Amino acid sequence: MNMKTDRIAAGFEPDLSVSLAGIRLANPTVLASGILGTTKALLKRVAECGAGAVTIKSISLAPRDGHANPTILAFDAGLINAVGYSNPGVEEACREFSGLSDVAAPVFASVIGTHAGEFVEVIGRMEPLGFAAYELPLSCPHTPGYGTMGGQGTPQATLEITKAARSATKKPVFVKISPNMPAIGEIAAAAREGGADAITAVNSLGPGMLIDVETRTPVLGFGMGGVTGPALRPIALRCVYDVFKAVDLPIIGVGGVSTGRHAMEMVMAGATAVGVGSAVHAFGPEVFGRIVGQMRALCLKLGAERLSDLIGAAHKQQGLP
Amino acid sequence: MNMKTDRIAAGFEPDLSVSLAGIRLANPTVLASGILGTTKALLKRVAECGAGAVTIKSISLAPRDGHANPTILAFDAGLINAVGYSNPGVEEACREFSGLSDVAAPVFASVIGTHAGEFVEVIGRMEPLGFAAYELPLSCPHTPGYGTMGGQGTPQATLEITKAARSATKKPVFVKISPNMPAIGEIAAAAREGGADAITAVNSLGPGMLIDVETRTPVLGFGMGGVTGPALRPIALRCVYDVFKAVDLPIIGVGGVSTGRHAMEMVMAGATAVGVGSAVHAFGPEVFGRIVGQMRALCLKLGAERLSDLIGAAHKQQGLP
Amino acid sequence: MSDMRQSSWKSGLPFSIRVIEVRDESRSARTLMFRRPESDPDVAASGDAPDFNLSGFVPGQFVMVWIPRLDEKPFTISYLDDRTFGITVLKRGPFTKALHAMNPGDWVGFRGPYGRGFSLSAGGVVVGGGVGMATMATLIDRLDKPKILQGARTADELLFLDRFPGMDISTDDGSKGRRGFVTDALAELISADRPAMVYACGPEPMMARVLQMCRDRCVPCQASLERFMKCGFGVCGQCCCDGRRVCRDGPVFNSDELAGLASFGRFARLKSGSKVGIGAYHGGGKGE
Amino acid sequence: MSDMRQSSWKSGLPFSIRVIEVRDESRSARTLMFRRPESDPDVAASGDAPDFNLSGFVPGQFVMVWIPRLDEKPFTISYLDDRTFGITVLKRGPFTKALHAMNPGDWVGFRGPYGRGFSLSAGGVVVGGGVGMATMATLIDRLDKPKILQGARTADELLFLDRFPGMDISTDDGSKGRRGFVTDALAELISADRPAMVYACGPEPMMARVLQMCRDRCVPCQASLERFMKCGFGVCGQCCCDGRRVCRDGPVFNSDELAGLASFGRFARLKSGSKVGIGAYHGGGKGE
Ligand SMILES: Cc1cc2nc3c(=O)[nH]c(=O)nc-3n(C[C@H](O)[C@H](O)[C@H](O)COP(=O)(O)OP(=O)(O)OC[C@H]3O[C@@H](n4cnc5c(N)ncnc54)[C@H](O)[C@@H]3O)c2cc1C
Ligand SMILES: Cc1cc2nc3c(=O)[nH]c(=O)nc-3n(C[C@H](O)[C@H](O)[C@H](O)COP(=O)(O)OP(=O)(O)OC[C@H]3O[C@@H](n4cnc5c(N)ncnc54)[C@H](O)[C@@H]3O)c2cc1C
Ligand SMILES: Cc1cc2nc3c(=O)[nH]c(=O)nc-3n(C[C@H](O)[C@H](O)[C@H](O)COP(=O)(O)O)c2cc1C
Ligand SMILES: Cc1cc2nc3c(=O)[nH]c(=O)nc-3n(C[C@H](O)[C@H](O)[C@H](O)COP(=O)(O)O)c2cc1C
Ligand code: FES
Ligand code: FES
Repeated sequence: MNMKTDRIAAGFEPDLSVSLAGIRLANPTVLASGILGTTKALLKRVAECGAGAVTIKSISLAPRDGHANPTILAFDAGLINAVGYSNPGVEEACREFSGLSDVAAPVFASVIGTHAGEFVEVIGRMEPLGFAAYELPLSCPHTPGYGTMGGQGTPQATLEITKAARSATKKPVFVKISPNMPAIGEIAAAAREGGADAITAVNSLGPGMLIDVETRTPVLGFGMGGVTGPALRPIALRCVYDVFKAVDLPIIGVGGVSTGRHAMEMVMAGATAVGVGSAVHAFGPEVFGRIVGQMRALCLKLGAERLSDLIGAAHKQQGLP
Repeated sequence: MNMKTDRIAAGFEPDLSVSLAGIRLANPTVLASGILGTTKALLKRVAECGAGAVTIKSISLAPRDGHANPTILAFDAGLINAVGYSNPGVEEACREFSGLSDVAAPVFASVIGTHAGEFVEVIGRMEPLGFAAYELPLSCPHTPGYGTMGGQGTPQATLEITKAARSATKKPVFVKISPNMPAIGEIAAAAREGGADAITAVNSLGPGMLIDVETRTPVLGFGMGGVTGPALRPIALRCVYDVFKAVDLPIIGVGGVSTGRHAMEMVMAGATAVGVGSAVHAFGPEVFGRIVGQMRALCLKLGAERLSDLIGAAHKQQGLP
Repeated sequence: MSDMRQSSWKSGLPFSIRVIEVRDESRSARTLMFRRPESDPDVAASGDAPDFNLSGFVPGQFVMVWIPRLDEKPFTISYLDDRTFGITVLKRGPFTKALHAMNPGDWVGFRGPYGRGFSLSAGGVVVGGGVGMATMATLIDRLDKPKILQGARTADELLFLDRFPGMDISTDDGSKGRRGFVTDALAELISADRPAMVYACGPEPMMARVLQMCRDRCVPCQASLERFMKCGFGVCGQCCCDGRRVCRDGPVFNSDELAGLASFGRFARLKSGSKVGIGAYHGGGKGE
Repeated sequence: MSDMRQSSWKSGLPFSIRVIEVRDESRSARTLMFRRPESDPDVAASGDAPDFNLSGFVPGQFVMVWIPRLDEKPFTISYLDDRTFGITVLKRGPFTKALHAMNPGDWVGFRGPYGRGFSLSAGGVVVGGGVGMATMATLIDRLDKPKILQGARTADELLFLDRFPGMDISTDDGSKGRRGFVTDALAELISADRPAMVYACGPEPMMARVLQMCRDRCVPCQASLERFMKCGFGVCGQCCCDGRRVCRDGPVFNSDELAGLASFGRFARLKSGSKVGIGAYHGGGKGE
């Protein structure tokens, strides 16, 4: 080992860019769906803060009010949310997200539906817009009719919905999976078989619950909700590690990332890109630039000229499961 | 609502005792298995610190070295461990845990095996000792041959092992289940069918993983391990809530409890007793007395003369799942 | 290794507190008073250290108010002393009706405070319209005898007449004070004597006029916006006014910031996120 | 509401640091030197704030030393200045062999420091046996010219002869200093002049004799114990000596505490938790 790599003042500028299913990202950070992704103005701001790509909040065919408040709460180890997919529906979304070239990074559309046909219809309506890819979250743990509460987290449903979405567009399709399914590799394999171009791992954990003791009442309006942020991080890393072993698709690793070191762990577990959501609570939209700066410093420390050389690096160790 | 209950200086001493499958606990706190439960001297100390009951570290037929270090690490939202069930085996355990009447609280034995016959044999060897009950953790997520890695977390295996253990003793049998199975109610029902007297919910979450970036290596010796502590708390609460709905057995709620308020949430979700493990990291063995004192104060605040009246209180709200 | 600075992660769960007093403030507004948990000996005795803590409260910040099994909405702290605090609620829809129905002993949940409040400077003028006066109350408490202009539709909707004697009052119908809009009173004041700062809270069309007026005459101004909120701490994007999160970047914005917001005074978002005209959003509401 | 005081939860993940220097200390002991992350500009530049931080280190505390893909074991900090620290390792089994094979540039992971160290008082005597001297080194650095007794089997196993000149040396074979056990030297010293405190670290049978001697003559004493460790922070129960957790309640215990430990000097636990005689545990090891 060379002592020179110990010094950050090394003589190279690490290349943080990655190619995700054919889409070039200047750096691997991606704004996760459901965080700040309600308007084009917010996407622009997040891109200007340094995100490599941004994802809109999930859009359904018809407008949805979502669950009653409280919908999102911070507890000591993360966030817990049951937003219930509130969104203005695809028609208004098409107005809101027109002219996406204003946004300084690729924009991913997140599309939801209660059955395959709805996914197809929403994607069809969005096709004229400038989205770089479609993400299908088949894994929300707290919205009846959708995700795991809609039976979409099984290998069969994943295959069927992915196939349908695949047939509706030539753009890349990402399938977002749940950390709650023990056989996560099977679900990733089903998505691959259905024609997915990448796996987004993972959606929120649980559901979980917190109770107000004085009123004996669960604190979320819906009673329970998905857990994200620091609490999710080790689980998400293991999921990314498992998916990397199970399928040869690029992975967007999401869950608890709030520093460059966390993002680097994701990359070494197998992620090509790294989603960031709850960390906006602790660090604001500026978290993206902060993470990117820290990843650059870590590349220098490790003597890595291209971040992409580190994807899956943790798998190159012997004797581990 | 009566303003008088607003004052803690109320004129009664709340009764914190509970009856768990016929065993009287002076208060609902229980030392969780795998924490400080290696020697009788430690059990004594924890009981003197105020625990209502204590559980020994899980014992197998033959001695086990467990996984290589690091086996237990603290991260920012909890602990992650892959101890791998190191234990001196049942023969030495019978020496260590003789004369249990020295311990000022009921002692639960935690018993593991790779198949039903092993559980029966270990229980058989332990029968002459003074254990108040047997706990079967069919849910460890990081030890090949055991728990979920040994296929013990399915309804069928749970039924089979519980039945076998049931036939080996007249003492109460607790079945400890995993937070990682979506259909947790089915597993609790299988345990009930097999003759379990209580459900311990839950064991550790995941497995999860953390990676050392400099050496590109997972930090645990085993590569991955179960997540406990604050990160687990909302998931554990929801599991207890679900099990309370699914079966009419008493529940030992375990996961992330470190204060009286957390313990009270568990009780309101449906727990009769409340396990405490990782909180020993933050607060030492003294955490038991601290939790009990805070529960007493909360009972006064809520005007509850008997803690047991609050078991499952959060289920009495309309319109929640 | 975790290089996340733990101090950056803030737990913010609701803490339930009993109503200790109910006060009628006007025909349609009522104040609910509570004991501050930081100074409540019962809270300390139970070993609790609630996330809800008003010790760093800055006027203009808000709290999320939770009625279990109903809903949770943002409100201003309108009363604050060492031992107690209060919120002043205008009866508008189902949630505020439920708050008006509360009695001493009932539980209400609180989290926060959230957002960026007013930045205080000497010699300002305070302009409150309708229940917007609730937001101005703790600000007035901290300013050194500011000039106060209050506007309302009629006399019996005016707030804090006894609490802040000597306010300059305008009513639409002239039932008390001058007849007309509070903005007319402000126009007069500004042309007579350029104030160092104008602080405003009220219906958004009113605040839009205040902003216009202040910018025309180069008077600095700060105004507190109202948008539908979910998280309250800047992650969900529900409350945004263009690229600004009202809950975290605001709710108080200064003249320059407001001038850059195309939606200010024009559009807001409903619960689903649908963008509607500001009039449709308020349903004629907010104290008008 | 979360009333868990977040400050009580401490993250403690290993942080990997490169070896910067290797020093032979004796025939069988070698020191590895590292840069302290708190004062490493490269660590600061990458925005890291490692959990591993020696700024509050107290002599007697230990760190967990990790060799990726091999194992992790407890070691004392034997060198500490503003920029660097070191561990001094006696070659015993596979893990210490691997540490001896390290070269500058190799990575070693650290977490900690853990445990309760020595409580310092004036006018003490330091007694080190074998690699137990490594534990005493930072203590000696902080005490004001303490009397130091070092014992070893032979001359070429003695540590820090240049670093701490004027030590009172004993060797079993008389190859340097007095011939005999370091406990003989202590016995002599205690009967001549009762010391205010005796600090000891070495093979447990030696420490048991030190304790006996000190108690007989009413001299207060503190000794640092060694047990097999897993968590290092007091949850797993692996390291316990009766009801005490060596990793958290110790590793340093005072006379009264030691006298209450029936297992002290007699029993320890292997990796599985099996209880064995202290001789079998050390396999004749620990610098004897
Ligand atoms: C920062 C901030 C501070 C506030 N402070 C106060 C205060 O001190 N006193 C007070 O009475 N009100 C205050 N409000 C408004 C309050 O949050 C409620 O929105 C309002 O009282 C609606 O009452 P309702 O739900 O009973 O009526 P609804 O029938 O639900 O609504 C009445 C009207 O208010 C609008 N509205 C509904 N929900 C919200 C919401 N969450 N945020 C904004 N507008 C909404 C609707 O579009 C509707 O037109 C504040 C709002 C914000 C954003
Ligand atoms: C608080 C503390 C501080 C220590 N400081 C130092 C130090 O500064 N320098 C140093 O050389 N050693 C120190 N040790 C001992 C060190 O942790 C290793 O145990 C020892 O070096 C064993 O080396 P090995 O694994 O190569 O040999 P092994 O072949 O594994 O073991 C050799 C002998 O050591 C015993 N042993 C093995 N593992 C441990 C363990 N984790 N803890 C205790 N004993 C064990 C075995 O029973 C065996 O008899 C310390 C131990 C403790 C508890
Ligand atoms: C408030 C909130 C809303 C979310 N909404 C969505 C959503 O609409 N669609 C979706 O696919 N994921 C949604 N998620 C999940 C996130 O995209 C992400 O997978 C998860 O939060 C884990 O990442 P994090 O730990 O960085 O937050 C939401 C998460 C949060 C916290
Ligand atoms: C270090 C450690 C070791 C554990 N060992 C066992 C064990 O041997 N048997 C078992 O049933 N559970 C074991 N557990 C799980 C705990 O009993 C408990 O279910 C879990 O930690 C959740 O509770 P907590 O969040 O309070 O720690 C272990 C947990 C930890 C942290
Ligand atoms: S209410 Fe969520 S971002 Fe403002
Ligand atoms: S090593 Fe785990 S308790 Fe001491």
